[in-house]
Amino acid sequence: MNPLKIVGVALITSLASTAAMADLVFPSLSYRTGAYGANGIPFADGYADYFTLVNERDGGIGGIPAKVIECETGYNTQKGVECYESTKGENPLVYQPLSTGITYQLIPKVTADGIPMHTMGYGRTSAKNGTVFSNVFNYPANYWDGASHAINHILSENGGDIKGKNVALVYHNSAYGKEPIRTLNELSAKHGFKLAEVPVDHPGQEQKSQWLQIRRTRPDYVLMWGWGVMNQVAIQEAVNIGYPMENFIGIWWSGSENDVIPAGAKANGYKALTFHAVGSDFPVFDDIQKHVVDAGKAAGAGDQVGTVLYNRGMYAAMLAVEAAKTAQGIHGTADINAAQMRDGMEALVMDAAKMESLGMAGFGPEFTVDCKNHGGPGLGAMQQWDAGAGEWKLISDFEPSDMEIIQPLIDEDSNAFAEESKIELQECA
Amino acid sequence: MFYRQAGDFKTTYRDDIQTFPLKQDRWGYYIVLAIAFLVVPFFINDYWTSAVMLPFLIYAIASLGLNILTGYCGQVSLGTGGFLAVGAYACYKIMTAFPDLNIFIVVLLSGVITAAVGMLFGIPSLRIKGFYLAVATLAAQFFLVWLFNKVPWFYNNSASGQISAPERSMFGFAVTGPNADAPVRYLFCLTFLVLLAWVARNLTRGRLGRSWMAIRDMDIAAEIIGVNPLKSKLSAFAVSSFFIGVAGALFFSVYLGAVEVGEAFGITQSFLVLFMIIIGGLGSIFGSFAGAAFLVLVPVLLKNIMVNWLGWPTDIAVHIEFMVVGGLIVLFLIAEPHGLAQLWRLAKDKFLLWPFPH
Amino acid sequence: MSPDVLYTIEVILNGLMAGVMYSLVALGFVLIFKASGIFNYAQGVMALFAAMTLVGIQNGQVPFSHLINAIFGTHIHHFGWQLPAIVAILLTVVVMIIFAILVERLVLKHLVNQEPIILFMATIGLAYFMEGFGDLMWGSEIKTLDVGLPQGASLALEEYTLKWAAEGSEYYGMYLDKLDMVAALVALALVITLSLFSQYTKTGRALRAVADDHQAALSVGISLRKIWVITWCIAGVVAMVAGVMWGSKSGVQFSLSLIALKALPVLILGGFTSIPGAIIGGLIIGVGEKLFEYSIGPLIGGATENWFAYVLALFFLVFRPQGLFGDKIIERV
Amino acid sequence: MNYGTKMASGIEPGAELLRIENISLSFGGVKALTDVSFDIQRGEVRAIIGPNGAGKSSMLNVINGFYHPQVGEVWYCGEKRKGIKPHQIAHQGIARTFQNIALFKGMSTLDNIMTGRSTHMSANMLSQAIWRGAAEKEEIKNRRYVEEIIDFLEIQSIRKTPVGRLPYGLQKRVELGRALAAEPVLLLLDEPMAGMNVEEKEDMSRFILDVQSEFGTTIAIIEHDMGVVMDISDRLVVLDYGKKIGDGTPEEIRNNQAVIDAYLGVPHE
Repeated sequence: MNPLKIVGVALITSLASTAAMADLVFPSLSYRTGAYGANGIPFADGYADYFTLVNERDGGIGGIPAKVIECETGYNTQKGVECYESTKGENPLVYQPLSTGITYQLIPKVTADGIPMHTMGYGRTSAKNGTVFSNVFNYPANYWDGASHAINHILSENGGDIKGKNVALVYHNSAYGKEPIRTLNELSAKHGFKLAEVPVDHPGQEQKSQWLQIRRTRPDYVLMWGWGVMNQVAIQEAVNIGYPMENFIGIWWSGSENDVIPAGAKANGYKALTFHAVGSDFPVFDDIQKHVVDAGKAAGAGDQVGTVLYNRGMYAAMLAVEAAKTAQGIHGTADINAAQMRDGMEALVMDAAKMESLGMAGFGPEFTVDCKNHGGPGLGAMQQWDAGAGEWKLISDFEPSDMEIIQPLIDEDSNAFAEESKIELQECA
Repeated sequence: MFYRQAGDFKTTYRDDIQTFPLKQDRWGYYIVLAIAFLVVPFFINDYWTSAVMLPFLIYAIASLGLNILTGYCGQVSLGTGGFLAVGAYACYKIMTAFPDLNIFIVVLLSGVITAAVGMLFGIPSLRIKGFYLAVATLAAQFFLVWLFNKVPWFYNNSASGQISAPERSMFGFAVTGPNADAPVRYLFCLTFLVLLAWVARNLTRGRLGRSWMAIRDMDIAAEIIGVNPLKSKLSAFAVSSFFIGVAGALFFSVYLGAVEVGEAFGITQSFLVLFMIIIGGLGSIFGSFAGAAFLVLVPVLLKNIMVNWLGWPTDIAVHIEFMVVGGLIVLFLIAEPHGLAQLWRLAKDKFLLWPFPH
Repeated sequence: MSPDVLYTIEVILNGLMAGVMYSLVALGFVLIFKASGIFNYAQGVMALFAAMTLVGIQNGQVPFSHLINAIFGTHIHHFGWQLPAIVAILLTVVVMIIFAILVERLVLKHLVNQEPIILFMATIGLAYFMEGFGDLMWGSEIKTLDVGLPQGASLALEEYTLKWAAEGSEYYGMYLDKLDMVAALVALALVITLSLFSQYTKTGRALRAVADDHQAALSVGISLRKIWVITWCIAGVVAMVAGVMWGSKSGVQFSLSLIALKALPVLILGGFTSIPGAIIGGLIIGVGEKLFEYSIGPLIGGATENWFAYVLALFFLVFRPQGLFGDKIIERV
Repeated sequence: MNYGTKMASGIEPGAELLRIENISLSFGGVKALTDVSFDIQRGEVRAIIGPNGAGKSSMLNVINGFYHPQVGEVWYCGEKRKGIKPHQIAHQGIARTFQNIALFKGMSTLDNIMTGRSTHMSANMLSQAIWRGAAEKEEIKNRRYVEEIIDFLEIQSIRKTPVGRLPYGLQKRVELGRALAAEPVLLLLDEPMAGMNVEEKEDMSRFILDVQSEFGTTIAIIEHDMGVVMDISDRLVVLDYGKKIGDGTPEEIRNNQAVIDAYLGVPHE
């Protein structure tokens, strides 16, 4: 112990700020710096801008203004915890940590604190099991869905028969990257393709060995679970070895403009999964332009609007707002708390009419969430890079994943977790 | 006026070699200890525990460990992150393999395992010195991280390679897991820190400590006057790794609750702890505390000032935080290369003489 | 030849190329270490900073625009010009020279005669500072760097080697990245220029004198401070070259600063004080890690490259503690 | 009593304590010592002299095991030495000082001298970690002995000063103290008076003779000041270009033609 600490304690106590209680608080654990900052910025901007739009255009959610508290995590779990602890006193409604590592960290904490967490397309896949993970939601799709979508796409390209085909998985050698392996193994047993695992260590600046290996073995398809610089280098290397881009499929975190642009024209045809639409051809973007960007209230420079990761951040915010509205409806009060928000998320219904009314017709899949299933039906689509036009194009509808394979895996993993952590299962009606 | 050396005579060698020879220092120490154990737990909340106190306590343990190796024995190590990981994964494996074992013992055992691993990676230090050794310890850093990421046994074959700490209690209070209360977690780590700081002090004031410092100051002369370099260096690696292993176990089980090796125990941790001991003061127990406090507090403080007070965008705040921390490091090195501990010592010397400067 | 042999050759060749890229970073370390005994951890961040500056100048980005906009509520981002690569490179060199002068004035001057570890820590502090400063100045999004370097497989080589494989076997020709080849040429040119510079110019000779013996150099009237500025300038330019090469590959972004970690094992292998050591060390590491990943990697789960170089260097050091070309350590009492 | 004293307990004063037999040592082709033989008797002051580069320091380094000669044998207490490390040799009761002061700069005078007691301390790591009890008792016991040395060398006032801050003469004295703390059987002094003025040299000579008479320590000394050497030593060995050119009492050496030539610089044929 030392006196310094005491002084510090005194100093910072005086600094801890308090938010106005009246607002609906949505913390944004963003990362605009560090090795993954380039990907974190557009997402955080989209997330913030949509709340700004709701405040400016609609006067808030059910009349109460939404407040976004940004906290920089730098994709670092320690800072993530600090952010969580520093914001949880402000009555936050839902956390969106945008990092699989931080998600794992927060799952026990949010459950203990009764705050819901939405991990959209990342995090712990088996959190889909709502009976075990009462406060964690991962709709509309998760990694295992993604793995299945990718294989489904390959199946459809090959008339349903991929026996003997070689598929390589290039993945970020971390919790995130390893997520799809188990599913892919099951799928390979079912469909008879061969899976080769090709790990790439953080940060992934140098992937020559991996791509020489791919060049040598010539897999029919390459799947990628990458993030940050790994994506750019992988796509560049794929271009370099002349790998057919249309057989190269990334997960939704490997499919932003950032990832393909450095590789130039030859990245044309690269595919990536997604669970929302691309581009800015939706009425909601006109509203954003009018109420947010032109009003000088955009979180970023405004030039990211319509890019993949911006759209994803905006989509996440939209889902949060809709869940809040649902919660307000259920509990008959506009001033909801975290527990009520959780109920709203659990009863969330995203149908075509609702999206239409938001100016986002067809922007995401239609889905519903219920007590048992916190992940929705797991619909996903395929997008493809058009280098000439410099934009992504959706090339499929939102299609289901192979739940026959995935559901047992989810049950197994979530039950193991429940056992290990002695979790009381949530009663579902 | 009351802080005086004069009149405080020592009549036995035992009095002369005690940790705080000055009566005032001794009382100060008891008071700080009493506040830390008896007062702070009643005021501490989740934010304070998770954002400030736990990182400070745990990094202080790690700093003590690295300071023994680098500050006292002169062996620069950049493998701290890897050894923290050994502590964390040892803790996880023991926790899950023996669910009934007391968590206190689990943490100690994690330290012992880390000590063994540390000694293994310390063997090259018998031939390699200086920067070459520093870079060589990076081999431990990268290899260990790779190993824990690659071998599923270490994370009990979980789908993603994340390890999560199950709930364990002591005296009926949950120490780990989501239901552990802030004061309990704080006190658990504090107990370890106080115990280990006491051990560090004892080890460094006796024969072992002198043999470490002798190796640091002039290894050849030390060997010629009878210090066994093999034993000294390896014991420094062992003790240091024990401390760091305990820190790693606490880091995982009490502080974060779930970790992923590459992310939580990367090279940045190695640098961070090295910074702490250099800013705090090499070869100083107090310095380890001061350095850890400084580097845990300054970023939190800066962030609070810039984001919460001034309302700046978070990314600008982080960029400026980097600049300020980097700038402060350079500034400190220029102003006082021997760290905060030396500044503290100078201040105390001034105070001892006050109000008569000569 | 059987394809397996050809594959092995291919791996070795690509390893050599990767090694050259490592050497480029290591070279900057060696230059500064030789002249001032400083282990400059900031070398990686310097490469990032130089590359960011290059892209920023080339695309006419307004420095600190983010900060300015945040403070004044303005919306400025670009000057609206697009400079030719060569002009941008020259301007970047000027920036790096200013940087070197500032480092000497503000940091090094005050740390003369400190222990190596203190100087080392100071450069880490410097690295932190520049990380924040660079991002603040140019923003932290990914920037595409294009100074007209070729990229992609060399098709000519691929076709030429196609017939080497035994009849009927599956082989697609030898693969070499054009960018890597350019990097190798640039590295070669750089090393030749540096050696000519240190052999035949007065400043170069002064540099060597300082590297040999600080005191002696001082006593014959060489200004140590001037020498330090010059070495940091050269290291800055080397960092820029490394930044351009690596940046062309992956875009300019934060991760570029982590290439310093790739250069460290090269340094211990080659010795901190030897330029040929940096080159040959780089080549050994490049070939070693690629071959290991190719042959042993699949057996133990791959992704071995992060640690292999360090473990190789460690084993090497146990037998030769001063590195491949380092000055022999003589112990005396 | 530690291992070293025990080992030498059977050697009477005047009997052979250490014998150097046909030692040859070279570094990569450069010969430092060639076929040197001599002995040191228990209780005597034995000087090793010779011009610069004669191999004197190399000789001491051979005796305390830092250099390993290519040819020849070292006998100590009647035992032939076989490939042991310098710190083991220290445990056999051989201590030394260095030509260029080799103190531990970051430590205080007291700690430096206490380090010299390493060979007398054996508390294990666990008891040191706990401190109260065995470790503390051992520390205090040894501290008492060290205080005696501090008194003997008259350096009480600098007890807690970091040695880096001491003037040269005092540093030399602390170094002597560190060597004495080991209670050595054989003490090797490498130019203990280099760079000292006459007064300091007198002090140092007095200390050396006191050590010999009070503790019965055998001393091997390298010294350039011929006046001092002839005064304090019982026997001398003279080396030149790594070869022994003279061996005997001060009187004999004074009359040895080869020695006189070497010192006057008569060219070698």
